[in-house]
Amino acid sequence: MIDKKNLIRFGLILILILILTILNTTMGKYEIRVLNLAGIYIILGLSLNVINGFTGLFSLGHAGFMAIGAYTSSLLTMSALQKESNFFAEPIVPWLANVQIGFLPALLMGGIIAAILGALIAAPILKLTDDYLAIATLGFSEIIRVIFTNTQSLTNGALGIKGLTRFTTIHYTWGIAILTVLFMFSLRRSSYGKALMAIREDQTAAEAMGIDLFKHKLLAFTIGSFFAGIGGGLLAHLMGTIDPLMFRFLLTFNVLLIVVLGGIGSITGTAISAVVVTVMLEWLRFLDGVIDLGFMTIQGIPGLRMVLFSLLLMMVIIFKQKGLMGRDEITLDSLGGFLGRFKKKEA
Amino acid sequence: MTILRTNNLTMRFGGLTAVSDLTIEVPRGGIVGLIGPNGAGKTTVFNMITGVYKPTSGNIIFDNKDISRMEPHVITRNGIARTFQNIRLFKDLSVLDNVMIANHLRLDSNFFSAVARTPGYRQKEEGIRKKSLELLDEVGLLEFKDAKSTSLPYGQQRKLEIARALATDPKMLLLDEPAAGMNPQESIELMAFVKEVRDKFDLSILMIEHHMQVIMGVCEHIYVLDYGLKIAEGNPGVIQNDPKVIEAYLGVEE
Amino acid sequence: SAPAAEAPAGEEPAAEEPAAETEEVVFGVFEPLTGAYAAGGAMELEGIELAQELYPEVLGMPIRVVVVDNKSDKVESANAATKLVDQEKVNVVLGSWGSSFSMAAGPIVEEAGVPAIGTSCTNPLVTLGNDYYFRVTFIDSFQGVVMANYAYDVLGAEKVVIVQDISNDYAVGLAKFFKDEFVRLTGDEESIMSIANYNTGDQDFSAQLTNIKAMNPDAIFAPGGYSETAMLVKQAKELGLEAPFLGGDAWEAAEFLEIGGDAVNGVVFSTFFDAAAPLTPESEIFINAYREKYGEDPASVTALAYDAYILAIDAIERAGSTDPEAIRDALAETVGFDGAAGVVTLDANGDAIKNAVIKTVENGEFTYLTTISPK
Amino acid sequence: MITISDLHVYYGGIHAIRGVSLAVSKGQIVSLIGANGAGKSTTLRSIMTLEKPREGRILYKDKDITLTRTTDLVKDGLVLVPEGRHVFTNLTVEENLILGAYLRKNAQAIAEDMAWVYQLFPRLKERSRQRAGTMSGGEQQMLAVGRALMSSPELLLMDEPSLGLAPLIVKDIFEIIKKINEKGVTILLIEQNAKVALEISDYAYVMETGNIVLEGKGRDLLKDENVKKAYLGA
Amino acid sequence: MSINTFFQHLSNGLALGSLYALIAIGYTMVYGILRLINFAHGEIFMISTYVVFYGVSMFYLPWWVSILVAILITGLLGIIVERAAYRPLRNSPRISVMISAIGASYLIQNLAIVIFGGRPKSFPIPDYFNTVIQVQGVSVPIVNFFIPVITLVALVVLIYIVEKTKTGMAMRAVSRDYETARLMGISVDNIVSITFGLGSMMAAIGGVMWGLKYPNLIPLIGTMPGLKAFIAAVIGGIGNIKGAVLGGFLLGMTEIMIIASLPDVTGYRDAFAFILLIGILIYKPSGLLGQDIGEKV
Ligand SMILES: Nc1ncnc2c1ncn2[C@@H]1O[C@H](COP(=O)(O)OP(=O)(O)OP(=O)(O)O)[C@@H](O)[C@H]1O
Ligand SMILES: Nc1ncnc2c1ncn2[C@@H]1O[C@H](COP(=O)(O)OP(=O)(O)OP(=O)(O)O)[C@@H](O)[C@H]1O
Ligand SMILES: [Mg+2]
Ligand SMILES: [Mg+2]
Repeated sequence: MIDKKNLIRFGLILILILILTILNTTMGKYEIRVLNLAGIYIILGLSLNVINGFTGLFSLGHAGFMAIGAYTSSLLTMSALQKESNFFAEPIVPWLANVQIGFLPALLMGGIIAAILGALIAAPILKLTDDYLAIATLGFSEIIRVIFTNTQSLTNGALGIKGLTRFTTIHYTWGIAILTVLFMFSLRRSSYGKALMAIREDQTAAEAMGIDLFKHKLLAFTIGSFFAGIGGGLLAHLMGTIDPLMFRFLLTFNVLLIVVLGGIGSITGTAISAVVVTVMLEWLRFLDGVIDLGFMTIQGIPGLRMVLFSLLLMMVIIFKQKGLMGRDEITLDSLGGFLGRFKKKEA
Repeated sequence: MTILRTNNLTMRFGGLTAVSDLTIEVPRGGIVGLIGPNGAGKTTVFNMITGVYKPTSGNIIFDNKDISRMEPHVITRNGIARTFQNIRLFKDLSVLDNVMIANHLRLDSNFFSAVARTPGYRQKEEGIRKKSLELLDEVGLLEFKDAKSTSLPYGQQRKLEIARALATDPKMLLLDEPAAGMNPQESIELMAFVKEVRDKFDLSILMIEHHMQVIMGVCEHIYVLDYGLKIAEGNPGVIQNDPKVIEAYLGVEE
Repeated sequence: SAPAAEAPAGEEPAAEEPAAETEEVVFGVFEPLTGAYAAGGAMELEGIELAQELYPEVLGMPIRVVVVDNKSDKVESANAATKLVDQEKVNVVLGSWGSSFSMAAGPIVEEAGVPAIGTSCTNPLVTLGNDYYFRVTFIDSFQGVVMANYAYDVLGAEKVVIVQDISNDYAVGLAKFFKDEFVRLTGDEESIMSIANYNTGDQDFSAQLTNIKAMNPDAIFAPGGYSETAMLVKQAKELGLEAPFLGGDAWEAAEFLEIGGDAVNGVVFSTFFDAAAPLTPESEIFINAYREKYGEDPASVTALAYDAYILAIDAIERAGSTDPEAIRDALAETVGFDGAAGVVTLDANGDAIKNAVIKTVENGEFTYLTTISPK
Repeated sequence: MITISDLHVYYGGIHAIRGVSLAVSKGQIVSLIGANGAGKSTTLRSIMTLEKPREGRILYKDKDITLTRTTDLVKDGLVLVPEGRHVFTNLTVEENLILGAYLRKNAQAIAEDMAWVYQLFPRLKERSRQRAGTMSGGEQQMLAVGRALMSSPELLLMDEPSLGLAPLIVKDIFEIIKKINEKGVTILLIEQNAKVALEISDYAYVMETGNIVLEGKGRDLLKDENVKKAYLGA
Repeated sequence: MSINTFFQHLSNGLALGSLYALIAIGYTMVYGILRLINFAHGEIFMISTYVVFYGVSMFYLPWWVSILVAILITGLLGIIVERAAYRPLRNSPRISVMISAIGASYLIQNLAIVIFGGRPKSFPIPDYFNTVIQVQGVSVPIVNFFIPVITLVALVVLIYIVEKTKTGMAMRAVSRDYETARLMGISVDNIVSITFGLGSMMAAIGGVMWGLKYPNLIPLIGTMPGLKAFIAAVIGGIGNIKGAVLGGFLLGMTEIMIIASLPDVTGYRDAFAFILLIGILIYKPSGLLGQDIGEKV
C-alpha cells in the first residue's frame, strides 16, 4: 500500500538528508555548530509543543527536563578516568564511578529518566490550571537546578562536568530531529493526539467525552520530557561540558519562544522557527562588533544585540500574533497549492 | 426496568442547598423530563450524575452500579453522555474531529500502536471515521464536517453536541436545554429528532427543558423541582394540571 | 619579558601601505558582555582595550581585537568561541570571565589548535587535560592555602566558619582548598565549624549569619562575588557579628567598598596585585594608564585581562611567528613573565604560578598588607 | 432613533451580514426574528461596534456611529444585553448591578433603579451577595437583564433575553419589556419566542442568512403564512 | 537555639517577609486585573532603584524628591510597558502575552545593561537608615521597622481601592471580560492603565525599601525579588491583595526559619520558595485565600 504522497514525503526527506550531508562536508565548523544547534532546538521545540501546543498545558519547566537528560547521558558516557579527574573536590558516588555505555544508549537513558522524572513531577500538579501550572513547573525546573548544584558527589555541583566526548554530529541532531517531526505528525493524527487537543479546547467537555484527563496530561508530559531529555543529552555532547547554570529559565524561554514564534501547536512552524531563531541569534552577532555602513563605521555596543533581539521578538509577537504558521502546517497539499499558483503565474 | 435511579440525592454549596433529598428514576428506554424554575437545581442534578460534582449525600445507581463517586470520564465509559447548558464544543477543531474524539474512549489500541499506525489501529480508525460520518449525517451536519465547530450557528452547535455525545456509545443521554436558542419551528423538529435518536440508538434519555411544548411532547414522565425539592412528578397531563407546578413554574395560561 | 613600552598610548600606527593587504594578527576575545555576568565581562574588556591602546602591534603587524559576547551563557560561549576560531581565524583566544564559559570554549580551541589564555577563570577544570588552555591567574588551590595560613598564623584562628556561594564554581573550589589546608594546619576535623551556602544573586543572608553568630567562630571565610559578599559583610555587622571576614581576589572592586560602606573595614583577602604596591614595572604602566583613562583604580580582573593580552604578545614575539601552534608552544614555556598583576610562570597544566598579595580594607580603601610567594 | 443601511459584516471569509437595512424610531419596540445563524446577533454587535462592518452606515440619533467607541455609545444611552448572559462571574450580583450603572453619577437615582430591579427579580435580591458565576443559567440571565436596566438606557438592544428562562419568568420578561418601553425606552429585541415578541412589537424584521427577507407591523407578521410556518411552529 | 537567636531569626523573617509582601501587592494587582504574569514587574522595580540612584548622585536631588520622582517615573513606565507590549495582544493566546512579557522584561534588562552598565552601583542610603537598634539583644536595622508599616498601609489603601470603589469594581470586571466591560461603558484601556500605573508605583515603593535594605544595584536586581513576589502572590491566592501580603510574610518567614532550624540545607534556599509554593498549590490549587475560580458547568 504505497501511496503517492508517502512516496513524495519519503523523497523529500531523502533530499533533506542529502542536503545536510553536503552541508556537513562543505561548511565551516561554525556553521555546522549552528546547524547542530538548530537540529537540537527542533527537537526541544517540538517536545515543548506537545505539552503547550497540543495539550494546552502551560509548562515552563523544560530546562529542568533537559538538565536531567543531559546529566544522565553525560554521566553514562564518561570513562572512569574522566569522572575521577572531574570530581576533584568531592569524589563521585561509587555506583556511578565505573559505569560507561555507548552514546546512543546513554542518550536513550537520558530520555527515559527524564520521561520518568517528568511524569513523577507532573503527576501531583496536573490538576492545576493555567498560570498555576506554569509557575509550578517553573518551580520544579529551578528545584532540579538547585539540587544539581548541591549534590556534588553526583553532579560535581557548580564545578560542572567537562571533557565529554563530543559525540553529537549532524547525523544525530538532524536524524533525531526528523524522527521527532515524523513522530509528532503521527501522534497528532492518532486518536491519542486528538484527545490531547480536546483537552486543550475544553477540559470539562473532554472529560465528559470519557477522556481521562490525568492519564492524557501525564502522557503529554512524559512525551515532552522524554524528547527534552534527548535534546539535553545531545546538547551536552555537542558542548563537551555542562553545569547547572546552563539550565536556567532563559533556556526554557528560548524554547518557548521558538514554539510561540512558529505557531503554538504547529509542527512545521516549530521546526522552521527553531532554525530561524538559532540562525538569527548568531547572525545578529554582527551588532556586537564594528559595524561598517560603508560611509561610516559604528563601534559595536555590547548588549545591543540582545536589545534588538528582544525588540524583534516582541514585534513578531505583536504583529504576527498567532506566530508564523498559526496552527496550520506546511503540507504537501499546501505546498502543491503554492507551487501551482507559481506555475500559473509563469504560464 | 430502571436504568438510572438517584437515592436521596443532596447537594449543598456552603449554606445553599441546591438539591435536596431527591429521588428520581429513569426507566430503560424512557424519555424523562426534569423541569423547574431557574435555579431549582436541575443542572446540578446533571452535574452530580456525570461526576462534575460529588453529591453531599445520597447516591446514584446506574445500570445496577453505584456511580455517585466516580470520575466523570469513568461515568462516561459506563455509558452516560451529556450535552451542556452552555455549549462546550472543542472550539478550534473541525466538526468531524469533535465527533471522532468522542470515540477515543472506546478505542482499545494502545498508545504505541496508535502512533506507529499499525494496520490494526488503522482499521479501527477507519471504523471510527465511518461511524462519525454516519452520526453527522444523522444530525444533518455532514456537509459541515470540515468546518470549525464554532463557526456553526447556535442551533447546529447544539446538534453537534448531541452527535458528539452519541459517539461515546452511551446507554443514556442527558440533554440540558437542547431547545434553548431555537425557534418554535426548530423546537418541533427537535422533538422528532430526540425520539428518533432514542429508538435508533436504543437509549434512555433524561432532559431539562423550559420549552413546555417540547417537554410535554416527548417526555413520558416528568419530575418538577423547586428550590432543590421534588414538588411533583407524573405524566405530562398530570404535570400540566398540577396547581403547585402551575404556581411555581408554568403560570396561568391566559 | 613584557613588550617594550615604546609605542606610546594612543598613537596611531603609520598607515602608509594600502590597508587591505596588511597582514594582521587577530586576538579573539569572548566575554560575558550581557546577561547575568555582564559586569565581569565589562571589567575584563576594559583591561584588553587598555592593553590594545598601549600595545597595538606585534612583530610589526597591527593587532586586531575581535570581541564576541557569550551572553553569560555556556551554549553561547561555545558558539562565540567557534566563531572566533573558525570564522575570524584568530591567532589566539583571550577569556573568559567565568570558568564555566571558558570550559565551554575548551574543546573548541583544542580541536582547532588555537591557544587560549584564560583571564580570571580559576576553576582547575579549565586547563586540566587541555593543552591549549592557559591562564594568567593562579588557581584556587594556591589562594585557598594562602588564606588558610593567614587565618591560622596571623589571626590565630582555630574555629572557622565558611560561607560560600554554592552556585559559583570559583567559590566552591576556593572553599574546598581552604578547608583542606585549614584542617591540615589545625589537625582538627572540627575546626571548620560549619559551611553555610548561598546562591549567586542572593541579597539576604540574615538567617545564615544569625546561625553563625550563635556559633561564635574565630573567623569567617567567605569566598564569593564582591557584590554578594559586600552585602553579606554589611548584614553581619548589622547583626553584631564581630569575627573577621576572609576572602579571595573577587572582592577587589571599588563597588565592594561602596556597597559595603563602613561595614567592610577590616576584611582581609588575597589577590594578585595592589596599585599602591606595584609588583612589576608593568603594573605601574597599567595602573597609570588606567587611572588616566578612567579616573579610578583598576579592579584586579581588569589587570588579569590586560595580562592575558600582553602575554599573548610576548608569546608571539618569543615564537617569532603568528602561527597558533607556535604561539601555543611558546606559551607553554612561559617563565617569569612580567605582567601587571604579577610575575607569571606557567606550570605543566598551563596554570600561573605567581605571588599572592594580601590586602585589607582600612577607612574605606584597599590597603596592602603583605605578599606571599608560592612554596 | 437608529437607522442601519446596507450593512455588510464578515467573519474572516464568512459573509455573515449581507446588506441589512433597518430602522427603529423613538419609543418603539422593534423585534428581529429569524432562524439560527441568520445574523441577528451580529447585527446588534455591529451597532455596538463590537464587530467592524466592512460596508454600510449606522446612524444613531442622526450621527454616524460606525467608528465610535463602544464606551461612548453607552454614555450616549445605547445599551446591549448580550447573547449568552456574560455576567461578571467573579463579582457578586450586587456588584454586577452597580457596574451596570458605571457611567451614572446620580446616587439616588441609581439606588431607586436598584430597588426596582430587585423588585422585578426577587431572586436577585435574595442572592445579592452570591458570586454571579455560581448562579444558575436562568438566574444569570435575569442578572444580565437587570444590569442593563441599571444603565438607564435610551435605546436598549436585547439579544434573546428569555433564553433559558422558566415559562413563568418568560412571561414576566415580556411584561418588563413593555414596562420599560412605557417609561420611554426604545427597544430593539431579538427573540426566538417569535409569537410573544411579535405580539408586543410595533414593528418587526425577519432575517434569513444575512438578509432582511420580510418586515412589517408585528401584528401583521403574526398573520403571515410564511412566518407562521417557519417561526411560529404552526 | 537560644531565645535570643530565635528572636533574631523572627525579626529577620518579619523584615524579609514584609518586603516580599510589599512587592507582591503590586504584582498581584496587575495579575488580578489582566490575568497576566507581568514578568516585567521585577524590571520596573529595578528601574525605580536606579532612578533614585541617579536622582541623588547625578542630579543632586534631595533624597525624598528622588523617591517621588522614582515613583512617578516607574508608574509611567508601567503604563508604557502595558501600551507597547501587552495592549496589542489583548486578544491573543495567553502564551503569546506571556512571551511578550518575558520579552519586555529582557528588553528592559538589556537596555539597563547598555545604559547603566553592568557594574553594581550602591543605593544611596541616608545616614539615618544606617542605624541599627538593639532590642533585648536582637539587632534590628531601622528600615526593618519601616517596611512592615508601609506594607500594611499599602495593603489598606489598595484593598479600599479595589474592593470599595467603582474603579476597583471595574478593574475586577475587566479582568474577566473586556467586551462586556465595554458594554457597561467602562473604558477598558483606562482601567488597565490605572491598574498598571498603580501596580508599578507599588513596585517603586518596594524598590526603594529594597534598596535601603540591600543597597546593591545591578540591572538584574529585579529578577529574584520579582519571582519571589510572584510566588508570594500565588501562595496567597493570586489576584487577592490580602493573600499577597500573607504569602509574602509566609515566604519570608519560611526561608529564614528553615535555614535557622536546618543549617545544612542553606544551599537549597532558592528551592524553598518553590517547594512551599508547590506544596500549597497541591493542597489548595487556588492559593491560600484565592477563591476557587472554577466556572460553573
Ligand atoms: N458551584 C456553585 N456554587 C454555589 N452555588 C451554586 C453552584 N452551582 C449552582 N449553584 C446554585 O445552585 C442553584 C441551582 O443551580 P442549577 O444550575 O442547578 O439550576 P437550574 O435548575 O439548572 O437552573 P436554570 O434553569 O436557570 O439553568 C442555583 O441557585 C445556583 O445559584
Ligand atoms: N465569531 C465568529 N466566527 C465565525 N463565524 C461566526 C462568528 N460569529 C458568528 N458567525 C457566523 O455568522 C453567522 C451569523 O451569526 P449570528 O450569531 O449573528 O446569528 P444569529 O442570527 O444571532 O443566530 P442565533 O439565533 O443562533 O443566535 C452564522 O453563520 C455564524 O456561524
Ligand atoms: Mg441549568
Ligand atoms: Mg444570536
